[in-house]
Amino acid sequence: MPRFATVLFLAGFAFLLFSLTLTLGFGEPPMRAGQGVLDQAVAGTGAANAVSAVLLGFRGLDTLGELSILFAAATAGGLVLGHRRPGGDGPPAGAILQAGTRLLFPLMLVVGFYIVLHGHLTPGGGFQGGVILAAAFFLPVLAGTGAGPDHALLRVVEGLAGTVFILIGLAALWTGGVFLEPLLVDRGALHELFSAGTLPLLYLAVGLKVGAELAGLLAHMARAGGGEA
Amino acid sequence: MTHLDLLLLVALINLPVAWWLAGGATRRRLLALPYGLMLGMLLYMDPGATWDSGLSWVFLGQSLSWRLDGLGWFFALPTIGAALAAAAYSSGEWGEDFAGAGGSMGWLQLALAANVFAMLVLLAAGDLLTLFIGWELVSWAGLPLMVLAGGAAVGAGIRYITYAMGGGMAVLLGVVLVYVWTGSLVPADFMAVLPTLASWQVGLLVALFFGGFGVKMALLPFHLWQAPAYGLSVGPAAAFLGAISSRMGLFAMALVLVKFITLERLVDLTVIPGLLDSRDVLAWVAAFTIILPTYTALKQNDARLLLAWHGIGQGGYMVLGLVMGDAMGSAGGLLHVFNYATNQAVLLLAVFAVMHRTGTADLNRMGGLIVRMPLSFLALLIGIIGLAGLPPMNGFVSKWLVYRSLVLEGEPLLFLAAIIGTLGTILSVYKLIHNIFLGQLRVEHEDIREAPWSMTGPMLVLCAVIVVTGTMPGLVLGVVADAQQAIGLAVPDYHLGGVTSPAGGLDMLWLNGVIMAGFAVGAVLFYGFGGRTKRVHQLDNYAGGHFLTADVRYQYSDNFYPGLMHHIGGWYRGSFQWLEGALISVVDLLATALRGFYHQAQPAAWVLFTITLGFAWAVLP
Amino acid sequence: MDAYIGPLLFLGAAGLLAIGVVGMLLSNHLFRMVLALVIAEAGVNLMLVLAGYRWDAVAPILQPGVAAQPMVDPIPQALVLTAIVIGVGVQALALTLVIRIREAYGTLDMAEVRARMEVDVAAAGGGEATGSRERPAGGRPLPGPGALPEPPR
Amino acid sequence: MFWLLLGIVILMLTSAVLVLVLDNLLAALAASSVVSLALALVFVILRAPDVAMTEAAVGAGLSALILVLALRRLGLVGVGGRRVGEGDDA
Amino acid sequence: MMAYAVALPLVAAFLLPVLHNASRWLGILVGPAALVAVLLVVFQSWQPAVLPFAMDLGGFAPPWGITFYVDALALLFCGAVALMTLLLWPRDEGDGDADALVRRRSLTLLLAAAAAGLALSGDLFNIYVFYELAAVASYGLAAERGTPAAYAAAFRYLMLSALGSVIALAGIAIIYFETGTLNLAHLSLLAGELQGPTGMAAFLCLLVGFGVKAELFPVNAWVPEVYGVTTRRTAGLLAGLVSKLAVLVLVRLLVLVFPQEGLRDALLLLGVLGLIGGELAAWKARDMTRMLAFSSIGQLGLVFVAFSLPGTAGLVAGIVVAVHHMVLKPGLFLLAGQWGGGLRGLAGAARRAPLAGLLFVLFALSLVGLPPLPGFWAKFLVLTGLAGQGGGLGWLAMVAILVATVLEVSYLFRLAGRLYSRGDDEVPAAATGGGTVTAGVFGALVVAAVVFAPALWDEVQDMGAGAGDAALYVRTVGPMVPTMISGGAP
Repeated sequence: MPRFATVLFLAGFAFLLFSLTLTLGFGEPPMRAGQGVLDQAVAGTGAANAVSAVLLGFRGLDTLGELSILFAAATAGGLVLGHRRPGGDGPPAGAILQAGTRLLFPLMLVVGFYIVLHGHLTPGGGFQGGVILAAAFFLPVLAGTGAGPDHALLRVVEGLAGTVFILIGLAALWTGGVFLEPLLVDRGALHELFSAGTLPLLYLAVGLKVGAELAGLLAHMARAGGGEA
Repeated sequence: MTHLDLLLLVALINLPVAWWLAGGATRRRLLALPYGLMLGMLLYMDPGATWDSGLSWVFLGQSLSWRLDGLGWFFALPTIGAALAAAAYSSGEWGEDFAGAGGSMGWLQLALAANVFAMLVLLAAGDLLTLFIGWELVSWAGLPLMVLAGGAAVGAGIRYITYAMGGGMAVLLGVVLVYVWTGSLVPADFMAVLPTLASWQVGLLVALFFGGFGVKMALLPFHLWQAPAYGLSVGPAAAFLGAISSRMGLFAMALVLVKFITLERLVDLTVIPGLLDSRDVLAWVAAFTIILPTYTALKQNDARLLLAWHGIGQGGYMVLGLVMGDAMGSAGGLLHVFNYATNQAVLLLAVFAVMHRTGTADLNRMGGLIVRMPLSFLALLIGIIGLAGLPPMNGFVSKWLVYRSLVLEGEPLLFLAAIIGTLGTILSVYKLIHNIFLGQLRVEHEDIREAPWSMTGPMLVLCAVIVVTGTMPGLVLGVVADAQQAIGLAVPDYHLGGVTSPAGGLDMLWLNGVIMAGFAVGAVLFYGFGGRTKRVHQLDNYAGGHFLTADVRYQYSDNFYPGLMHHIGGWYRGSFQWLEGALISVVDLLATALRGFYHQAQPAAWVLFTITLGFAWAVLP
Repeated sequence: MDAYIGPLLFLGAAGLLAIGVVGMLLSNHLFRMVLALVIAEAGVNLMLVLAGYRWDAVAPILQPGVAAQPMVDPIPQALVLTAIVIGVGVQALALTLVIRIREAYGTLDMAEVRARMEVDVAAAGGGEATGSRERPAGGRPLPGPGALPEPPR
Repeated sequence: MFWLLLGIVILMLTSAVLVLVLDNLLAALAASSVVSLALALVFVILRAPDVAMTEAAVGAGLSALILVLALRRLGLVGVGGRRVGEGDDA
Repeated sequence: MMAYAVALPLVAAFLLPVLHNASRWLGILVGPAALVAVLLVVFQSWQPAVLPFAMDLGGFAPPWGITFYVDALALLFCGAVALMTLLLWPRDEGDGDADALVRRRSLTLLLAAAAAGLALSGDLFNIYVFYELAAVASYGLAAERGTPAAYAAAFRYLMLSALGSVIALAGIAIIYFETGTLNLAHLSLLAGELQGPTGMAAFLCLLVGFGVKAELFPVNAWVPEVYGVTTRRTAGLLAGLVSKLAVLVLVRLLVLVFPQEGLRDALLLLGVLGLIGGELAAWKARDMTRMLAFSSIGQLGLVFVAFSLPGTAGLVAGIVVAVHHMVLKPGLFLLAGQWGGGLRGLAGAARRAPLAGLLFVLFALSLVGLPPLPGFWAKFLVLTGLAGQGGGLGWLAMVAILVATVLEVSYLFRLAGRLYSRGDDEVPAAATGGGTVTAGVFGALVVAAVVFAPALWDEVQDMGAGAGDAALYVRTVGPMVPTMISGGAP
């Protein structure tokens, strides 16, 4: 009976939501805030990618919050799974896989950092790059070649990266601006790597933090619990 | 620092002082002192005047102020008096035994002091908000006094506070409604607006206030809590509670219903056209409150509970007299507060004195104590005569005034109800005195001694008060007249011995003189002309020609008044108990259902249900 | 047919949301509940992106040497990026909890987990096992006639 | 354009339904990756390359990785993707 | 300056694991130090002359950037966040797991940062982000005990809350569709566009979504489960603090963007249901923790009822009720943590710990509303507001509040009677200490509220008037570019 009620209500919900969305104007957004952001993106942040400008400039606080959420999730995950020494888990990988891993690791590292650092110019940025960095560090675990990322190191990286993000924000405060204000926006030309002031620096912090966070989470997931449920 | 402030301050300082005094055996002897001081201060203040407090401030847009007028003064007198008696009672041997048995004298005295303070705050209320503050303080202050005894008293206390808060919430709603409808809680302001309110509004206010205050008065159907809550408490606490605590309800009723809303307005509110107005409803509630609890008292086998049940019934007389509203009726109702307080205090103190000595309050396990505890017997005798409303004690005066008013106002049915109640009172108090003091002494009570002076002293002083105010009711009627004036009622034509009225007055000086003369003649006849008495040992007696040995006890208390009980037994079906139980069951059922809600398999479904209903509500016109 | 693109995409978003919700509510399997949550989040993300779409615009990235054109609203896109990452965090946390529940209770069936949990919670509270209709500890707050001692006879 | 989108949406919704009904959890997981990839395609069409990239990397990649690891932890699939655990849906 | 209220706890949370490894004392001190610093910042900012003011984070004018709106109400809650977190700072449970302790402290700091963000933020999506941060941190804290039941309860809580978040995000999407902006002040100017059913639906989405954490009926079934399995400190933090901030967010939305009468009625109805439902369930509860959890649901219902009143009166009443509950409930939870156990085992507990017993009675009396205590004024304000508003729902709410009070008395003093009964059968676990002292601080706050009542009252009235003034909010955040208001894409 509750299942039936749930299905009934769900059908009602879907129908009402759909009919509600039909009254929304698709394709012609009011862009009350959006247009201004587009107009100011370059002048305000120096980033060619308006999405990056929004993420790190206009709505930098959201990004900080998001990093915090990842940090919270990783911390909570660590709290739940506990801190256990990794045992030997999984069968050892074959030589080819091990070799491939060694080859792939620097490659992924490079790609990851590239994506992170070009976030203000092209699609991509700290998150996407961070994911790749995490994968790179996590690769040895998958391949079963090693212990994977060092936990202590990860903690230091994630802690410092987050702090750096905030400190860059506070730096603006101390130099007379407001929290999270982009600095040194006018240095460097548009479309160049070294442009957009502190933005790439922020993205670097984001990328490192996301990478460390996710790698930690993945490692926890892979290791803790000991495999034997 | 006005006089009232000083009085309140002393009452407040008494809290730590009482706590400290209760701490040591020698210090305890001084426990009554603060109350004596307060009584002196009160007597110094003229009841005919209005005593303002210097304290007053504006908070939440409300002005809070305190002032003591004739009505408050009149209620303050028995309050402090009862506390004085209770403190004195507990200051000697009783207190030592209580402390020795693991009881906390400190808490007892602190709670007593807190009660007095709270009651004074209530009695000095200058507006509806301070009235409610005082009301709540009084309600809560009563709780520790009740639960001190532990055990079953805790259950009774929790039941009390649940009832009391129900009443308190009704009062709060009434206060809020007065504020919203009239824009003020200051009497002078809202009394100007009250006459313009619609009938339903006034009717609701009357219902809320009468119901709310009625809970404290234990008016039907809210009476179940009182007897165990008062009766099961420890001695001095029970005496104090029984004497005055629930009368705070009458004070508030007199203030709000009689003074603020006025009885004329009550008469205007028709409940059944041509037959019943709201004042009649109030009167009939009072009448039933007289009858039912009184006959419940008749059935009790615990002396404390018997008296406590009477307390409920006697409250009915007060309300009945008050809502009559004429000079005699209201004077009788208010006077009964004082008289009943003295009676009940004496009775409970005596019963607890007996209990102190015998260790039981069970009426079926005592008897014949008259020779062991003559002073307690005397106190109890005077108390029950007063409680039953017989001359020459003061209870007669107030009841006579109420009867007289009922007759004069043309309420024969109510008069009949009051008489029936008095009949039940007489029957049950006879049971009380008989089962405790008359009949055969039980073997285990062979070595009982009279209670110590610290306990009999307060009893005897109160007895003196009963006799004196019974003979010279004018002493109290003067104060009653001030109280009546304070709430805008007519004042009877009183003198030292009673009242005079065209329809027939009462002069207790004369009446008591005749009674005393009658007794004197009887005594002379008895002792002078052949009155033959022979003193025998209590265990050596005959009954109906049958010799009773010590093991066959002369006791017929187990089945007291069998004929009467046979006839009225059908009425004791406990329908109010059933009502209370049903209410609890309903709440229980709802609560169980709600617990079910919080124990469901998939709580997240409610997010979906809610938002879907919300969407439907928003989208569908 | 372009006029139907909007409704189609809305249908997709609402459909994903509804399917996700149905999975969260009707599945009894903890792991599948997490999967369903991911789908529901995807539906809402799609809805957010739709909020910024313009018919006549290009992606909000300035290309070197290309004249300025109308661009789609970048704000919803930034919001969605944030929401996606938040979703992953929540999802990972949920999975760690699932792992632990499986270890502790040896089951992934919601009904069973719940039953076990209720017993544990009640035990932690010091109460007895729930589910029965017994009275609350300490008796009813208002003692009935039986709770007060009958005056001794 | 409409027909393309129609196809993608149908694919997306079908996969989403499959996630719920497939017995094999690994297959369900794969279906959820398909949902993410289809969604990423929609994002590309909606001129949101950043979002599309993230959805692909996170939704189809990282999220799937986490889920697989969790499945492995739960003992529901072996290292090689073979199911070893007991039944799934109750 | 107020950015520190968010930034400092975040930095402390990020650095806590690192510093803990570096130096034990640094690890212990950094969290409290950050919170104390936040308190100082709040005190420093509390200058009536400059309040309210707005901060454009990142230096971008509204509506492009994110705005922090700092008024007395926001400052009050920021201060409360720091203070409560300090008082309820996770203690060493003595299980020797230093790593877990560091993580719990990190999560608590993140919770504090999120709560401060919720109080300050003037941007809808930013609120969502902080709400999610608070949610994720509280999932972790819900599972902190590490018992199987804790994991299960945390998972169920997560699912419920995540569904709520999804719904809330859908609401934000709808609002963005309609208005193209997220700034609350900007939305306030555009409130006319959200008058229709779409706007109502959007608000209901947000109500249900944020209502999960605000313990709104009927999306609060997680409450008894989670409070039953966490440490009492966390329960106090969630019940006392986090729920109020979710309410605050809803109130801001109601005041600024959704002034519709119907929505207030919806809030009132849900509040009444929560009030009665919570109190009834608490009446039937078998252990102290869950009794408090249900009672918390009931109190939050009262908070919703209070805030549903129109105008300044409603805000003032709501603030008083909310702050009152914020002080009481953690105190009660601490006492419950002290005593633990079911009702049966509590017999005589107060006799062994007299101070704790007195505190319990004080809290219970204030919760019930004994006149000089703040609980009475709170109830009085709500009741006068409801009576003034009238209407069938208003009367229903009044009766509900009064009945709920009687129920409250009944179960709280049933427990008190148990605490003071002569314990004979079993002796509960020894008092862990610490809890009583902290509860004593809360008790002192209650007493202080009585002593300083008139001054506090003036402050609260100003606070309510300021928070209820949508025009002031817009003026403070503004000036918006005119075209932004008339709007329309090119």
